[in-house]
Amino acid sequence: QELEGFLEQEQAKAKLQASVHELTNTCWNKCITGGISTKFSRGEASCLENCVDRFLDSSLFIVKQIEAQKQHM
Amino acid sequence: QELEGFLEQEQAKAKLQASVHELTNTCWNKCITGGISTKFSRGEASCLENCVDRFLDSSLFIVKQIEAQKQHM
Amino acid sequence: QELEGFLEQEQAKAKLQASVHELTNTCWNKCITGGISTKFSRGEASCLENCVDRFLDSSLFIVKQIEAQKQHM
Amino acid sequence: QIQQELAVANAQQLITKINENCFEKCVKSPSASLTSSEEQCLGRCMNLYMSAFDQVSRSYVARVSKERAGGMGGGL
Amino acid sequence: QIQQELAVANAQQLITKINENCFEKCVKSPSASLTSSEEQCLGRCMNLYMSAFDQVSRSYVARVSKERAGGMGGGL
Amino acid sequence: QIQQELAVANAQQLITKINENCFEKCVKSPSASLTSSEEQCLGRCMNLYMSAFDQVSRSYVARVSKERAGGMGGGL
Repeated sequence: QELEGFLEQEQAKAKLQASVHELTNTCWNKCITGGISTKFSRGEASCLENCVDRFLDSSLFIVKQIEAQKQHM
Repeated sequence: QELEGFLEQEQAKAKLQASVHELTNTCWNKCITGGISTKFSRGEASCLENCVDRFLDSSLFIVKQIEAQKQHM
Repeated sequence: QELEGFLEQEQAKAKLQASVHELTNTCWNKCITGGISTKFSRGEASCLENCVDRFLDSSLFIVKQIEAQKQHM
Repeated sequence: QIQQELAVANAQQLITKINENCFEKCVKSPSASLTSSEEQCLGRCMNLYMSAFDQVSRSYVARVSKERAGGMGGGL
Repeated sequence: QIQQELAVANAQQLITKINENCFEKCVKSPSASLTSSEEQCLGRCMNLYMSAFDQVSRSYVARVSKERAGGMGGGL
Repeated sequence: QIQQELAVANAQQLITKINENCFEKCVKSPSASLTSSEEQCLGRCMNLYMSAFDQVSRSYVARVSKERAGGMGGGL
């Protein structure tokens, strides 16, 4: 049973890692639209800082909208 | 055996659902190229209406061309 | 055991095929940026010829950089 | 129970796709919070994506039925 | 039999990729039917995609062999 | 051992993503060999991608913890 718990934890970790890779790709494409310099421009840095939270906000907003629409049906 | 039939059917349904998600994504990217308004423009609506059928026509056309080329070899 | 070797070989073949499909897609998008003519332009043909090798060079370059950075830490 | 799981998976996949495509369209440069115009855009975009999904489902099911009925002799 | 399945899967995957990429290039705005110029474009595009596929296969196999022969000491 | 496999898979996935995105950005038109300016661009791009990856990891882990703590009542 300890093994089971361990395996579940590792699976959760693998899923989290996959999400981070995908989010990094999404946010890179959204925020780094110009050339590659030695460091991020101010706009790029701020975009990257906010990207994950706004992406998740957007997802929660959509879920809430759908739930609100369901109740009005 | 009834169970088997049921499972096969559910699997077919899952595959169909996956195709619909992928086609929606393809047709959204092909047809909705501008900003987001309250409803589709006339051009967007007509593009979406025809998109699935032309995508499948295109696939069939390619298969026929390949078969025709094989016979000429 | 012969069967095992055979299966491993087939698995390796499947993996190679998947890589070729993905690389073709990557190189098509990188090299064929204009319209579709009856044959490749000179630039497109040369881009396609070099695309796989530069993609793999790029991958090796990145791995080497990472290893170099690790040693300096 | 499998049917329910399928329906849930379908709804989750739809929400994932809506978010991917509507975040792309509506949140051009993520800032400290979602602005009200970004939220309005997300609301409209969600409705449009769902109606695109409905249109595609209808077209696809109609086409698959037609092909199965043997009207064209082609295989999808 | 596995070999045959692999070959079939490979051909299907190639057709899927051709259609994805050539539909993108040749059918700019789907209308009531494929126009003849769209079909001509699809035909040309299909041939070009196949030759790109051949080129990539050759380059990739050559490179993998070369790396295996140990010429560079790098691992792909 | 599973943990180590996960770490290796994670590193490989990161390298794959760096190469995809940085090849796209830095090697505009593949020629007979990587030019030195392409290599410089790849080096810079790799560092930037890694720092984007770190930023995203931190933001994501912080957000997931916050949501779990129940601050918002929403489910991700």
